Amino acid sequence: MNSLWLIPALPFVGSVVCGILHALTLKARKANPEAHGPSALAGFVAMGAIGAACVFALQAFFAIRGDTTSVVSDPWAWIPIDGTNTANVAMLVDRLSGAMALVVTGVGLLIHVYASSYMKGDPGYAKFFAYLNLFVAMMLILILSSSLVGTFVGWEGVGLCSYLLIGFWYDKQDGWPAVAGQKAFVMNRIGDASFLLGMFLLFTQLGVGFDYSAINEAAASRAGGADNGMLALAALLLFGGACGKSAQLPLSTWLPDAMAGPTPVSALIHAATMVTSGIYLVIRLNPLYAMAPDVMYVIAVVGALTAFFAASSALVQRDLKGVLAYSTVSQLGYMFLALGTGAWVAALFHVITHAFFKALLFLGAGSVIHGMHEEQDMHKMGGLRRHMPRTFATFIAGAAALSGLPLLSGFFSKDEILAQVFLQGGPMYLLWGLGVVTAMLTAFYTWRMVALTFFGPERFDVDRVHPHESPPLMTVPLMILAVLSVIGGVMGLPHVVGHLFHVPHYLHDWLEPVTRAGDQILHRGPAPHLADSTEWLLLGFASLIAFAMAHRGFHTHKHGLIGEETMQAKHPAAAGVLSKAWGLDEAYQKAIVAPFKLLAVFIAVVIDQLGIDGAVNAVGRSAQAAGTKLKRFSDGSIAGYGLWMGAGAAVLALVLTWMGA
Amino acid sequence: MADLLFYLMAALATVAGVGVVVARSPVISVVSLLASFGALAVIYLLAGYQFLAAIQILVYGGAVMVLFLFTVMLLNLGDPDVTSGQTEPLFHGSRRSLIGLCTATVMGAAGLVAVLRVAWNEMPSVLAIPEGGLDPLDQLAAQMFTRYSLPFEAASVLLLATAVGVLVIAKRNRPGEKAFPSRAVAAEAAPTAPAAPQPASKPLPEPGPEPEEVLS
Amino acid sequence: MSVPTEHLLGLAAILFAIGMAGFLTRRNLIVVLMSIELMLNAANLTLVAGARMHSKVDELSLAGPILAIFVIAVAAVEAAVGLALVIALYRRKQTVSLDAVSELRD
Amino acid sequence: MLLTVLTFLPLLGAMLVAGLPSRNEKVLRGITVLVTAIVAVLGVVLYNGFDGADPAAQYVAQADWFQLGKIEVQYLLGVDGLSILLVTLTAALMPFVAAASGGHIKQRTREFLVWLLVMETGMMGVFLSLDVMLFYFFWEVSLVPLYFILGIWGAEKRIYATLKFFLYTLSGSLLMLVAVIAAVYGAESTSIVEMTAWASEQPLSVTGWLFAGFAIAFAIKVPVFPFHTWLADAHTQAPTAGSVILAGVLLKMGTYGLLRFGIAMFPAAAIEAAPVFMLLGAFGIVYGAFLAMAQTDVKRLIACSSVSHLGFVVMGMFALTAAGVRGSVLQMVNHGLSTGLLFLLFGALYERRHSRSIDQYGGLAACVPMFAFFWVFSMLASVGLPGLNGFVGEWLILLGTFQASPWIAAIAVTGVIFGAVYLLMVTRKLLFGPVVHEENRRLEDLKPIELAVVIPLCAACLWIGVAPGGPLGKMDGSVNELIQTLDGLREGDQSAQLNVEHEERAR
Repeated sequence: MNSLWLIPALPFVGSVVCGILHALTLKARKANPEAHGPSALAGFVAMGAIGAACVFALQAFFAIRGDTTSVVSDPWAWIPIDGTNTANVAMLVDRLSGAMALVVTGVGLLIHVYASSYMKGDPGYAKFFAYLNLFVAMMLILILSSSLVGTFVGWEGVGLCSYLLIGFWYDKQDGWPAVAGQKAFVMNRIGDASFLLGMFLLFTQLGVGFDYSAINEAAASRAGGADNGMLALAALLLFGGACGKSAQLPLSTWLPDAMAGPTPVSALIHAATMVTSGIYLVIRLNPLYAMAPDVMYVIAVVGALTAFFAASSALVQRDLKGVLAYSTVSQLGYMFLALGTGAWVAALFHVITHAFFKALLFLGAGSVIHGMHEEQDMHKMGGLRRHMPRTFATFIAGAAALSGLPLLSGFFSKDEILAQVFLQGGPMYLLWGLGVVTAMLTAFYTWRMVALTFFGPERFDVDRVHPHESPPLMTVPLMILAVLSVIGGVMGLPHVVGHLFHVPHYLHDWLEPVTRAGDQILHRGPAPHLADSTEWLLLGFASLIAFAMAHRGFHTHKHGLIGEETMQAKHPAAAGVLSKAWGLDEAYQKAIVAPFKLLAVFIAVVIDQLGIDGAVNAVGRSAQAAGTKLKRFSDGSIAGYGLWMGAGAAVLALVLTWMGA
Repeated sequence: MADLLFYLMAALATVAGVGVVVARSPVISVVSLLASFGALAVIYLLAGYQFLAAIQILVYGGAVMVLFLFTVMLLNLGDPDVTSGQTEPLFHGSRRSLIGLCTATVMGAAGLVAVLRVAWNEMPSVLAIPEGGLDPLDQLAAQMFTRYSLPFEAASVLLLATAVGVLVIAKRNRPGEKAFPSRAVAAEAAPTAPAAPQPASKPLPEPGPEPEEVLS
Repeated sequence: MSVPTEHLLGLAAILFAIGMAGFLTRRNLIVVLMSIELMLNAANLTLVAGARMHSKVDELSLAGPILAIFVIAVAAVEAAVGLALVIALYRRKQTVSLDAVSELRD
Repeated sequence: MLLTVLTFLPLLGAMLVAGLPSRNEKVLRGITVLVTAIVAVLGVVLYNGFDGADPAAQYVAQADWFQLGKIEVQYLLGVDGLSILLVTLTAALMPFVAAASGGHIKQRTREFLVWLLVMETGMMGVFLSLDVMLFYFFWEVSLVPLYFILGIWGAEKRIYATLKFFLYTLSGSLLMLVAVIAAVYGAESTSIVEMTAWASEQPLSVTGWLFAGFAIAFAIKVPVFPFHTWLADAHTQAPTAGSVILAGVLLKMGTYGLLRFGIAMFPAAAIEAAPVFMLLGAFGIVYGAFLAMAQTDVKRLIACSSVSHLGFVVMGMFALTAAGVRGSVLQMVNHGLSTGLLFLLFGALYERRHSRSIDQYGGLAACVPMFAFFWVFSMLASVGLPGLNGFVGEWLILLGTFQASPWIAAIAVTGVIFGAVYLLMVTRKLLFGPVVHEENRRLEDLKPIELAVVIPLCAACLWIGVAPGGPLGKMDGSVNELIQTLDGLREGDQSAQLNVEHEERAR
């Protein structure tokens, strides 16, 4: 199955071609600043590359149904480590990576189509698609690699593309996007450093190389052993990497800033694909994590806290994309909460549904921003449903899914997570409570966003801004994603619902070969589920709070800004804290960035220049000073020279006489 | 008798040496030096080194001393007071002179101690002087032109170089003429040379005898 | 002559010390040169004393006198060059004092 | 014979350039490029013909040189797994340096080219010598050309920088000379192989001192913290070609020396000293990164990044594991390529704007897109992005260090973060944001000649990053042999210790 290599290779080639097209465009533009050159081709090249990759991914997907659960390509012996070990990279499509690859290429294709229209007219059109294709290639390498090393390649590769794409409009807004890109890269690098250490620890502890299958097998074989602290540490370090990539606390602050990039980028990278790679990694190594219950607990707590922290921050954002960014962080928190309780399937389920509805929301937001002439502030929108009906309709579908309104995809996936947490009992009830509160906040801020954007009075300058519906190339992907967001839930119906219609939990069955080992360690068998009555109760409860909070959020804001202003007037302190996202970013600036800068200057000036270099120069100067002193002996007077020569000779004579020579 | 003569000559050489060092007028120094050289020549003769004694008289007493005397006279240094109109101190500053004196004393003492510490008794101190002296000319010449031919040639080259070098150094600078081949020195000398009045109106003789003839 | 070798050497040491004292204390360049000649003569005397000591009747030691002859030649050279320098110095500075010569500095 | 040609062809070229009557700079430079290009081709031939599995020296050229008492000093050249990559790097880098020098060397071109060629001979000799006297000879020879290149064609504070560089490295060299003399008289041979054999029989009290003598000399050259301050000045003041050679090859002489004379010749002492050097390396990584963060002078910043990167090399080497040593040798090449590229690119910018200050730039990506592309590419290679060369070396080094000491690896891994911080920062300030200075708008993008220099080097970065198996395979034999020696010593230690414990228990 060496055609598997084609899946990442095609977008990569597409990227190179787009890059060349960009170079040609620049050349053409040098002669004539208005020329477009061949850049228009880039969109087609990029879409073609992704489309072809999607086809190959589908082919691989169909190859792993039934008894064959995975196909692997020939390995590429990448880095020979020493005489015996080599870091190999191979392409592996199994039930997990196959599903992820479909999401990446499928959603990726839709976003490419959307972007081909959205980015029209941008001077960096071809460059944009070069980056975007490169991103997809790297993401596919991340997902499809059969080893940690290969994943790390993709891991850093997507970080790079994220950096490039966030900073795509580097000269706008006084260079802010470039700063945001840098921040994203550095934050990711903190995670990557942790990832590296985890990888090395696994290598030295298990001694089976870097292949997932070997690592999982070796880890599973150590299950129940006493001394697994080091493996747990490795798991924790790898989770540190996941935190960076998936914007979990404490490395969460880069994602909201990442919205400085073009909207399709936010949809593709910062909602649907890259940020979920942390979840992917944990599912991929589920036996390892299953062996480390303490680490799982940490993951659950981090996930729940992040979910709550981000959802609360989303409540008061004015920037349309800002709300979506915090929402994304929050939803990722849900996924980690699921992972922390061993609900691998629920996590992946939420990854997929989230990819659909969050991509939809982002693209919808992009459509709105596009229609509003690059306006992102919701306070300057309102009443747009009349101007952009298709965008409005699809946005509603996405919002409904996000807020967990019953029967939509988000409802089922989120509910499965909460149910799994509830099932754990004990201290996990606390986390469940936090999850429920987060769900309420989610419903509230989602419908606040919808109300502020599409309802109420038009708060923009009608004479200057003429909102318009986006062209079909943008709305068609929205519709497809809307449909997926609505019906996406069928792949994982709760078993009580499934029983009614005699439908199994497709995703659960599909993923079973991947999660079997982890479940075996955790539960000594397949994962249990709640009693039917409890589950019905929870479903009902979830529906109720979703509806209630959605209603609250919508009605408070549908008449414009009055509702919001009164609320903020009532709780000014809370509003202030939340709008700054609990002040985390500022705290980092004050507690880490500023002291580090100071330390750097201190080291460079005081320690290095004055201290070390000062010592070096002092040696030089002391030699000079000694020379100045000794210079007096050679004052140029011959008599003096003679004197010293004579004295020297006399001393020598004395010594020789003394020695009896 | 010969021994007595030796001690006499030794005393003369020493006294004359001291005279060289302490004399106020360079002329007296020169004459003292001549006396010292002569005394040494006698000692050589007594010791049996006839040729050496002859050379000593010829080269030192003849050539070198005349050179010194000529220089002193040429520069009109016979009486130091006349030169500059005031008495210049003979010696360096007292500290430096003291150090110099101490150094010389230490040196001499060291030499004497060395002489005293070696057991000379076993060495023959009395030697019958043969017919041609202890440095018969035939043997000396044979050695000089065979075994020591290389130093001999080197010495002749040195003498030739000296002759040329002394010419260059002591030649009087005429205005507009470069004193030295070296650029840096000429640059420095050029402004001073014409400005400096030439007290010695008489042209100087070419210094240095033809020393080659001394050896042949 | 039956003077022991050590007396010859002692005389040489004394003469050398006197020459050195002159060399180190006098300011007049000509006298300094003369002092050097004195020291050279002292050295010649040691050579002679050594040669005499090592000579046997049938086997004369000639290295001493030969070296002494070379020394005399070199001393003549030295005197010639030294005096030429004195003359050159006098032309430029109107003095033969050692203190006037400090060009070696820098 | 090949090695002799490789070493002395540049010297012949230097004589040719020096003696040629033509005053046309283009002709002179053309000849220089031609000569270095021939050397480069020969270097590639050598690389291809080299058998990586064989630990012994290959292509040996031998002749008697002179006699030193009983000791026969030989003209002995050879290449093995530790040196092959550096030889190839030196050969490959020089034509580009020579070609790129046209932009910034406007005066006394002939002299410059002569020194450049002499330098190549010196560097080749250092990497190829298998006789310690010959090594020392070439070591000092390579010092002189840089002295002139720095002192004549450097920037405003060049005299200070030159003097500092020269005295600093020379004092190290003299220390080495003492060690060389001691070792030669002990071993009664100047052949490195025979000296190694002699050293293996000496007690630690002897080899320890010799190791220290060599190690400090090389540590100054590398430079290892705290001997690094000459580097920043030298790099900052040097003309572009000087910086490139300094970063690309000259510093590698230090790391190569540490490996060849420190570790391979005195393995027992190296085992003892390893923790210190690993810590110094790790500390240098972090320290260099912090230094770089505070710089406002771009060349100085890159220089400080060199301190950080060479910390990796030293640390990996003294991990004394296969992965560490291999990564370290590869990283020498990587650093040469990526830092060399950064210097070349910034040199191109400096020619146009004559400022090293970071705030004189900004928003260049819009004005000079090709420059921006290659700068970002080189920067990423330097940061250690997977798929480019820097990653492979860093990863192997970190892995090797982790095997030896997880804590030190944990310190060093922060270098991965800080490296991203300062390199991204300088990139952002150079390339991104709005254009602040109007004169930057009219900047000319990379010229064809500059592209011809930059593209092959970038291709090399990519090649090593994607297929490091080739270059790493070349050092299999030598590194395995070295590691076996080290393992043998360590096992010997352990068994000796066990014996002692055994005896104590028996009592």
